[in-house]
Amino acid sequence: MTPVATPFFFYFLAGLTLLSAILVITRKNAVHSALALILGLLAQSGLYLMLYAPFVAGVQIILYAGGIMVLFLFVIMLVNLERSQKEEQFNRQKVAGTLAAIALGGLFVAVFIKGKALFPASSNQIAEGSNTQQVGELLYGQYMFAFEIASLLLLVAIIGAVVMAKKRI
Amino acid sequence: MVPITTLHYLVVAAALFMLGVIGVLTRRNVVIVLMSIELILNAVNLNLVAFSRLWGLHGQVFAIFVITDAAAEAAVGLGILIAFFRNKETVNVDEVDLLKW
Amino acid sequence: MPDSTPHPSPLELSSPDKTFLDSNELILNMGPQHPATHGVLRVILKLDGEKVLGVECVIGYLHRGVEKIGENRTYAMFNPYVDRMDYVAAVSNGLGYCETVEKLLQIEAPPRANYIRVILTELNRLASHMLWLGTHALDIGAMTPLFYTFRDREEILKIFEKYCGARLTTHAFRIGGCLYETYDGFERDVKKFIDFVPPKIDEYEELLTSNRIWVERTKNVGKISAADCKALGVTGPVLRASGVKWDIRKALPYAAYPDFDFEIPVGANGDTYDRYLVRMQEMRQSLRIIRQAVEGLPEGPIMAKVPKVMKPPAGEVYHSIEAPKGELGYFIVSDGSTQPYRVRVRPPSFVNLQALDLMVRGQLVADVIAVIGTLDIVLGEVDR
Amino acid sequence: MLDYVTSYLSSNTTPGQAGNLVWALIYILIVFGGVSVAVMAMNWLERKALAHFQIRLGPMRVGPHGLLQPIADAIKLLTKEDIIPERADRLVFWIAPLIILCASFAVYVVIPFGPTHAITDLNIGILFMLGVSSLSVLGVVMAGWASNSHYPLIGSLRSSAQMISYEVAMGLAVVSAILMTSLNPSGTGTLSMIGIVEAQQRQQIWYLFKFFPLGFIAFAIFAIAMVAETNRAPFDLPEAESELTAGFHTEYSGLRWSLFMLGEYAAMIAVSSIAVTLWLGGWLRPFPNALTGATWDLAFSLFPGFLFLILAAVAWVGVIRMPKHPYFRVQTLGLAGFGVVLGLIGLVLFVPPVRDRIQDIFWFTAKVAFFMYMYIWYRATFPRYRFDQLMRVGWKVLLPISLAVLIGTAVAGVVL
Repeated sequence: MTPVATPFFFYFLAGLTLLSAILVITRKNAVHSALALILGLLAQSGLYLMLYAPFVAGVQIILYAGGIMVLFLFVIMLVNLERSQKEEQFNRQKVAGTLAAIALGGLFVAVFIKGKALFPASSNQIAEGSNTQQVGELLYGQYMFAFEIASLLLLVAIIGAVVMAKKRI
Repeated sequence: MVPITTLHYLVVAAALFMLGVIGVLTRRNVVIVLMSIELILNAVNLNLVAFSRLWGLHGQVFAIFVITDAAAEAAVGLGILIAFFRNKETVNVDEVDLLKW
Repeated sequence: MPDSTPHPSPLELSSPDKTFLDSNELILNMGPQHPATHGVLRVILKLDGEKVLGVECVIGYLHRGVEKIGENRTYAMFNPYVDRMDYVAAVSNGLGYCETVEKLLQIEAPPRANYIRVILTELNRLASHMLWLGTHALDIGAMTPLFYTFRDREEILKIFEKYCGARLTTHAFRIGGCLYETYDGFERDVKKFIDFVPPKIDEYEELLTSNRIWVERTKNVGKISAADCKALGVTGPVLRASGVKWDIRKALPYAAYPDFDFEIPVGANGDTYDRYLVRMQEMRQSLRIIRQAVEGLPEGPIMAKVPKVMKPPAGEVYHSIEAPKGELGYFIVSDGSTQPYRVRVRPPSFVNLQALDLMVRGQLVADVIAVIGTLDIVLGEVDR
Repeated sequence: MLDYVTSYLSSNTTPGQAGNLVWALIYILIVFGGVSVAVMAMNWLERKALAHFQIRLGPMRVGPHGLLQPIADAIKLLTKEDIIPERADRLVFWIAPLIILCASFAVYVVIPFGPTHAITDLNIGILFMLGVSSLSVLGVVMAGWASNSHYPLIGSLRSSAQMISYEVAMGLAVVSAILMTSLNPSGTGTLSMIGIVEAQQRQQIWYLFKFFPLGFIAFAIFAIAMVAETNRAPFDLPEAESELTAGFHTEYSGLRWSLFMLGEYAAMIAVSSIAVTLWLGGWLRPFPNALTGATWDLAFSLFPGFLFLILAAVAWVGVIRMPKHPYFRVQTLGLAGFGVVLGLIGLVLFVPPVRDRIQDIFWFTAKVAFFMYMYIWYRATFPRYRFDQLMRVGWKVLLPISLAVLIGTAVAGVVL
């Protein structure tokens, strides 16, 4: 498949991602934040598709947007947020925090510009068709151990979450 | 129009990371702080996937691991949040100033 | 009888409605406009997630002051009013009232009248149980039985209409007997009906009795023990499903019931499934009674000698019959005038509804619906 | 222009894959329109079939045999007052039905109605579809939350818990079907929807019958889970009318409510299409290897046309049986017109080029229609599960079985 209108889609999706990220950190209502985050995640999975990583894009939608965000929405529904909406939304070190983060961002960009040579501008294209297969081979071959550890991590997380969230065990 | 290179993606990821950090540092609501952490993780993922276009699929595999971790983190984080909310009736981070209650 | 009346701890419904998490309690207001409360019952549920901590029934939305009306009408004039209480079993209500007044006047309805009364009352029991089955199944989510039962109930209503001109609030009986002689072909219609219904009842049972989802939804749901039933005064199929063989038709026979041979179906566990089975059995037993009655329908007058102006001697009387929903009792105090001094109705639905709280504690929200359905309440009777 | 059209018609790939935006756009419009019409037809069929299950007639007044009832309903819903509860979160309340609708319709991007009749053929097709259909949970949660009322809240909590739990079993069942696609000499499976059907064609077996009980069990699990996933009876707890009035869309009315319904029915058709693609051979005609040869091919390719002619005949019998009364004239004429349209479609379907292009779509649609009928049948027959029972069935019955089937399929694939 030949890419269509790549720059347009890139700027569109990247813009959407960043816009939704800004919405996430500025909205008063946590549900609106979550909504914006979902939008951002979907836009980002579009970016993954443009990077010829369809499997990651699929996992992003199914796990992030369909799984984790539902969890977030659930918790937001459970905790009473009426009151916290009326409170001050930002903490005391907000100015310092913002400045520090912007400085960090500046640092990143500086590094990118300095080290431009490190990233070849033209990319070698990976065949899209067998992407899933290759990822699978890596996952169950080279990264087998890490994969098992990850599953263990999830198990621990499940138990931890249940222990903490349950009233009586 | 300039062709889209890896650098473009990196800049987007950096901006996303920055926004995430701002969220973590400035917001009081724990839920939104957790969501900002998701933003940070996503920025990392974007980096990884962008690089995987240059240096093989390892980046994508790593991105999948990051998503797994994000799921675990969200589950535990929200579990803590619920336990905390049950005891203190607040969702503000700056009121989490006790090690035990 | 055990004297330990179950006293569930009172609900503190005034507690502020917080979120799910901080108080673990949610107060849900079900009704008075709710599809599953069979009319205008309002049930306030106190929930812990999906678990029911307790319920409180708010009744009276359909209160029409039937008992008070009774004090301002003559004995004969009050008769049609009782039909409006349990409007799905109007014939039974009328029978109870007529028999009570007859007891007060010390007159006896002639045998033919008694037989007609039994036939119509049992037909009415069938109609009531069919309506119950349809709505109960609908509450639990099975849509189809409702239409089947309504189709068959229609046949009963047709017989009523042919007999007395009304379908629902029949006013079929008069004090001292029946006003109307059976119409031509009454026996044929009834016989045709009792041949027509058993396969239909099999059809309902086929849809439900061994349906796994139905069994899971009803087994061990809304359990009530025999002792609790007795303590709360619960009667009817609910009591019998708990294993108590108490049926006023057998225990304190009235009308022509001593002449007939029938059984009282009882359950063992007192859960919703048993109540379902008991009612299904009762439908078959009713058919048995109707068959015997219509085959042995005696000739003779249908009306006893009743004074034109009824002035019963001063005194009081209590008489109860087995209505489809349980013991339906009338307590009438006479001061010797043409109007009762006091009429008190003991409606089975009202008494049975008390058991709701006990039956649903610790169960899930969906079970409340099932239990309200299985209690077979009619709000017209609860509120009167 | 004509060259352009013919070149596409003879192409052997989907418009999305060919990178042909115009054709993809046309396909999207066709699919969107087709699905909307299918939803309306399904609405009519459900009411009609359910009514006949329940010894009723169903809609009879609007158009002959109520054929125009869905249109009348649509007009009614569109013109109804749109009520937003005062303390509802307007933005979320507004956006929730759209999310559900988009999620259900986006699934159709990858559904192959025929070897070339799909908008596109993503190579992560099935993953995409699982992901996108899981997004509708978000809409449910948000609808319940935004209504700011107890019944919708409980309904949406139930619904999302249900959808998430059944997704697990559903996903595992899907994986076991995907595993079967890798049973070829090169050992590479595929996630593409078209690839899955082609694998069934190559292996000359519907996956329903592959490794006999295994494929069937996986299919059964999917068939159960998809009913739960779409919140239909007997798993319709979120919308349990007798308990929660209408679940998460209690507070919705008019157009927004109809969007929920549209989304629900579209999702039903979508998951049925997935089941058909994965287990029932997608667009393949029945008995592709038992009844082979040009004669059988011809016979099966004539089937769609005959079916439409039979339907037309049914309509005409209806016309003849209509009461001859001026009052029924419009109805009679309408039914006759409908019969004529059906008959014409049937005749067009006999034309060889059309026949060849259309029969894939026909078989696919026929199989989906079978599932749709099953949905109605379930609804007429079963009572409703209780929430804990539903969860138990999902986690303690379906999940272990689907895991066992997955392992069994893997073992069978290696051994056999």
